[in-house]
Amino acid sequence: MMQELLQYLFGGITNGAIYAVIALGFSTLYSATDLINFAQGEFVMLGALLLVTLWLNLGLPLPLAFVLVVLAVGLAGIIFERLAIRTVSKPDPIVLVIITVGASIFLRGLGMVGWGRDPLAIPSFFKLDSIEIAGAYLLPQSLFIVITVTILVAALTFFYKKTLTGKAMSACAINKKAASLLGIGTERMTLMAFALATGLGAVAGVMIAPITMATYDMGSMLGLKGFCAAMLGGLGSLWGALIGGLLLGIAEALGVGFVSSGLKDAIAFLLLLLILYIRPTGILGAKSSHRF
Amino acid sequence: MNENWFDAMKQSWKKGLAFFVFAGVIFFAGLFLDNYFYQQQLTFIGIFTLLAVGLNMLMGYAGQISLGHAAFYGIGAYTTGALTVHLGWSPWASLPCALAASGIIAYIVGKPTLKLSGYYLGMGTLGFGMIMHVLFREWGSITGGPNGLVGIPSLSLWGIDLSTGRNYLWVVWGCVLITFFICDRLVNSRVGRALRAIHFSEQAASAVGVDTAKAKLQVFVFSAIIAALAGFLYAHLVMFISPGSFNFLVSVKLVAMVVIGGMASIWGALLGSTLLTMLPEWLHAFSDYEMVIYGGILMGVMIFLPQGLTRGVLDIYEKFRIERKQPAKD
Amino acid sequence: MKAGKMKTLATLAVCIVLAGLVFAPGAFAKDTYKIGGIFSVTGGASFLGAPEKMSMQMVVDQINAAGGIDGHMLEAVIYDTKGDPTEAVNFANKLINKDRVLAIVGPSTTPTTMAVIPLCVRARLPLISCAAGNGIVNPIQPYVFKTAQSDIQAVATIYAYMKEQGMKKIAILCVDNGFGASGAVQLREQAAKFGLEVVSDESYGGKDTDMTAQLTKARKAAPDALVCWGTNPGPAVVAKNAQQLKLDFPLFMSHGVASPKFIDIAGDACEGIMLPTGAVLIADTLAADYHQKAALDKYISDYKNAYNAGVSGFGGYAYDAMKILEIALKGTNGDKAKIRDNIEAIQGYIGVTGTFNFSPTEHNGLGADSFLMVEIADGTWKVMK
Amino acid sequence: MKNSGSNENSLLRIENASISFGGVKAVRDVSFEVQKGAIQALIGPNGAGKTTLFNLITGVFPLDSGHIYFQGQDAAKRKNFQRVSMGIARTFQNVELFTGMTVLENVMVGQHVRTKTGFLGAIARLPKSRREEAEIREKAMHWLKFVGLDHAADSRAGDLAFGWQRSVEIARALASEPQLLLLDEPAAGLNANETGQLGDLMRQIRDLGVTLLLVEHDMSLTMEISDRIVVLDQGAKLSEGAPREVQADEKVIAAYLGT
Repeated sequence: MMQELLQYLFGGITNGAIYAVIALGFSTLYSATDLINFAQGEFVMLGALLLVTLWLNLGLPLPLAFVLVVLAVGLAGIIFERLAIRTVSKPDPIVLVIITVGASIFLRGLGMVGWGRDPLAIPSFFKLDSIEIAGAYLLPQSLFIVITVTILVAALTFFYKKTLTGKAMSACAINKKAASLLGIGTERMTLMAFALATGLGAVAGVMIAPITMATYDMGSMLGLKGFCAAMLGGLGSLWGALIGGLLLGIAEALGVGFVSSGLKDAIAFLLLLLILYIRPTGILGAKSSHRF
Repeated sequence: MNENWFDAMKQSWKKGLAFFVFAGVIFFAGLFLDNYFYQQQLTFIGIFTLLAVGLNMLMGYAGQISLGHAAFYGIGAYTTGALTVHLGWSPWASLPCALAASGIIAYIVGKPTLKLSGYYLGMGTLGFGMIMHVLFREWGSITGGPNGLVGIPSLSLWGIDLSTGRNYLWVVWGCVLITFFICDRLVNSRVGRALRAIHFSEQAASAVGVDTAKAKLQVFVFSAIIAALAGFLYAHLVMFISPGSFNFLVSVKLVAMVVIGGMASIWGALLGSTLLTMLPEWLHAFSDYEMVIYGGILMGVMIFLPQGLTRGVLDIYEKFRIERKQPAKD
Repeated sequence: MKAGKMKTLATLAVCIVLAGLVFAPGAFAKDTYKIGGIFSVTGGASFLGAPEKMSMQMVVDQINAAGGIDGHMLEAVIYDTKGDPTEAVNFANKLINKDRVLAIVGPSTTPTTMAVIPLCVRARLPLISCAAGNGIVNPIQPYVFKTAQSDIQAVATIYAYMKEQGMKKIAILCVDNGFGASGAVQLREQAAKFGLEVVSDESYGGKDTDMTAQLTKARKAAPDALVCWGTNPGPAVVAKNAQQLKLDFPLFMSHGVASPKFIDIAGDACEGIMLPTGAVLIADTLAADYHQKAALDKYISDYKNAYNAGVSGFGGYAYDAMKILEIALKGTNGDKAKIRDNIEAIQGYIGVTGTFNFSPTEHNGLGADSFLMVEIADGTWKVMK
Repeated sequence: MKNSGSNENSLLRIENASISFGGVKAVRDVSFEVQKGAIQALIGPNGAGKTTLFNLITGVFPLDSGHIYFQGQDAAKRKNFQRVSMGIARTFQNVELFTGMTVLENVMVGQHVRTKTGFLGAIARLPKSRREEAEIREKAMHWLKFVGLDHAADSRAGDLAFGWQRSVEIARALASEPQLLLLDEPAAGLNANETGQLGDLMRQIRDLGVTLLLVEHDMSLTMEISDRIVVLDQGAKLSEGAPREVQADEKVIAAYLGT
């Protein structure tokens, strides 16, 4: 029994870490711009597919490929913001939702044209066997993801709290008008937030690719689950993204283990609805009134 | 005051004429279209128009987004499917059940969900749609599971077989016409004005005494019932249903129909559903680039014509007219 | 008043545009046999639809190059359903009533096939589906055929092997789409016949990234073997997870992963996995006197010449369907009822998927030779026993 | 519970109203009365809690503690839209019109609580609802005429000049046939000429028997038009009385100069 429970937990952590790293992208963008990008999952997909090209097809060393992928996807995010978000003449939530949904279809199409329809395998970064703890097994790659996400969260927290640019970005989120009066270029900040969020998406894509494999349509479900995780932890909260992701992953694994595997996908969305109804600010989110 | 009354009369007369012409076009289209393909194509457009008009009441008029509307479409289809296949009911007996099931579920779900706004409402409705989709797939004993439900009977009434291309076209478009008529009356009434008021400022609407929660819930239930009607018509047309017809992508397609055609415009919903139902056929030539183009169109319309095609084109026309008039005035 | 005028104008404009859209002209040529194809070329089942489309096109080109059938050139009209039943219905309808095809090959998946069956039955138009679901030809519909092996045979092949090995308890893990669902039904129904007991019955989502929870649950039931029923990439994840968990019972998969792609993405995790497959996968290892050898070699080399790509069993479904149509079209002069009768009369046709013997009571026509058990060893397929 | 009023003439009575947001007390123990038929003003420096008090009276926020009585009834128990039917109407500091609807439609929505046609009634459009619809239109035109905007009835509300938008908002509020009209900085953004017209309009409204409570920064207008003034500072009541008394109150002067 213990062994099973532990194995469910480990499975949950693997998925949860994936959700967490995607949730991080959502939260970063939201905390700076109050915007939700429904195409976030597709940037994850771009990251994974670009890694295939750079690392496996062109044979670049992994760290270099990693950096190039993140830069390239960040650039794609900047282009996306410039062409599709800033040009919007009527920035209603409805309009922005549809634009980002449109972008997700667009990017999925590009992914299919560019990389084909078949899933592409990516070898694990570590040639290590799975780690055994009390009869349960954990993949080194999952551990790697959890650690990386934690470091990312810490680094981003530092960035927002301690650096001038970071502070300016969070100021923008709180009050655009006031920020621009203080001489903070809100447009530049939005652009940066997009680059950061999509770059984080790419990081997610690169790290999870060995576990999930890379396909053009991998992003949509991952994006939605990542969003559920972000909501669960508190949209806009960085540590919340981590906790929400792990929680969601573990809840799904336990659901499969003890209830029914067929209802697994419903778990994430049931949790999403519950959190929206009961505590829309999430577990770690600040109690704020203006957003509702 | 008198003049106003006169204007109102004139306008309603014009509207009546528009409906009349529209009904005539459909009648003759059914009469002269001999090819079953065109008939069924038109029928599909009609079904999607129903869905778009219903969703438009919610999105275009009341300003509440729903990214899970395919769920209600599915509830309508699966209710009538299950009742006719498993229990052997007549479709006409299952129709009220399908509409009621969708309305009741919309009421239960809408009550907490419609308290949300903006992205959160979008996500809440999306979550609901996902959960329903899982249910359609997993509740195999009722829904037939992932492989779908076979053996749904076709429609007939008083011995007339309604399943011929022409008859079904008339049935579906008759429903569309009635729905148009109802929606038009709603929009131009005390209730409709309150809904539009919520769209522009929920705060001000409640400050003039509109029970915004109730109004939103009412229109949500209303659009869910129309979606269920569309689902009913779909199920008895295709005589087979499976979860794939009611998933997230379909919800997105419905939203796209509303916004591309034009929000807050009944005729816009017609245009949007026609365009998007025909789109796969035109994009067929682009094969692999279809998705890219589809996504691009969605983004482009929203960026440049956030009011949709009908409104957007009208606005441009109006601007052009005003600009032309301006110098003459000076 | 102004608003009213605008509205009338808008209405008029909308009507004109709509009329234009609906009545867009369609061209048709005389004296060619048009054959329709409906495949899931994009979307979740594109691994089926894409090779099917290419295989069908290839056969049509070959027939035309050889002068057509009875002097009639063939024309393939192929549409992409994206796996959506509504679009499948739309396109089937278009093929029947606008393109006026003589027969339809496809669709690729069971739900899309089920959706178009009523249309073809009504139009009395032969449909040769490439989907696996047994419900397509059971009950028999006069105009509906299929070339893909059915789950019944696939499951029976696996179970026969298991019985031979003396296995008693099995765990099943199926993907939650049409393919998995009909597989699951067969796995449950046939178990008793082979003296097997299903001790764990789980499912997974097509895009799931970690199946350790399901596998852990299965392990708890201590089965003699696990059968996973799905199509890429899910089974590859299952294989990887099984390796990670160091499961001590053998893994069986369905013919849904019978393509080199599976070995490609599952890597060394797929060593030792056993599955039923059509002979196409192991054509190069077959003896020269194997009855399918010639047909297989021709398909593989033709495909390589045409597309410079390897074949999968899935493309073979459309290849066989087209070849069967080629036989059935002869001497019919485009009479659909005759085509249908001709298909029912086909006996002993050796195709890529297996040997087809059609009859009025058998519309799949495949015999036991359509499946062989193979094991993956050293990154390639090995025929068992 | 206290009796409905020490004074027969009291329309609105606020007792010890308090609310805080995130630990900050925005309104502290404020009590005052508004007499029927009066024009009363609520003044105070920025952040004094005037708009918050408006939001409490109209039910945008629930009270943390205290009571609000309107015509002797406990208003605090009602939801915001229900208070409109009790007879409380308001305008907003930043003008909240239904921008995409016509001016006439805006005012028509104003009559929401005084009309009945429901969902089914609107669809059936029986003679009763037809009659009601005609009445709504007629009354809306009447109120537009009252504020002098009948000529703009068919324009889109969002296209109007700011001063006119304010008038539309007042007409919309009047259309709900209120006993008490709350005006939140009605003169903000208006020029001297328009401010003068606004003063006249307010007197006309009072003459219709509608009681007015306004928040206003334009002191000359406030002093000229108000019968009584309540001064708030940092969420608490500082002073209350006739304009002259308030002007002479040293606490008030200190509060204004101090900030």
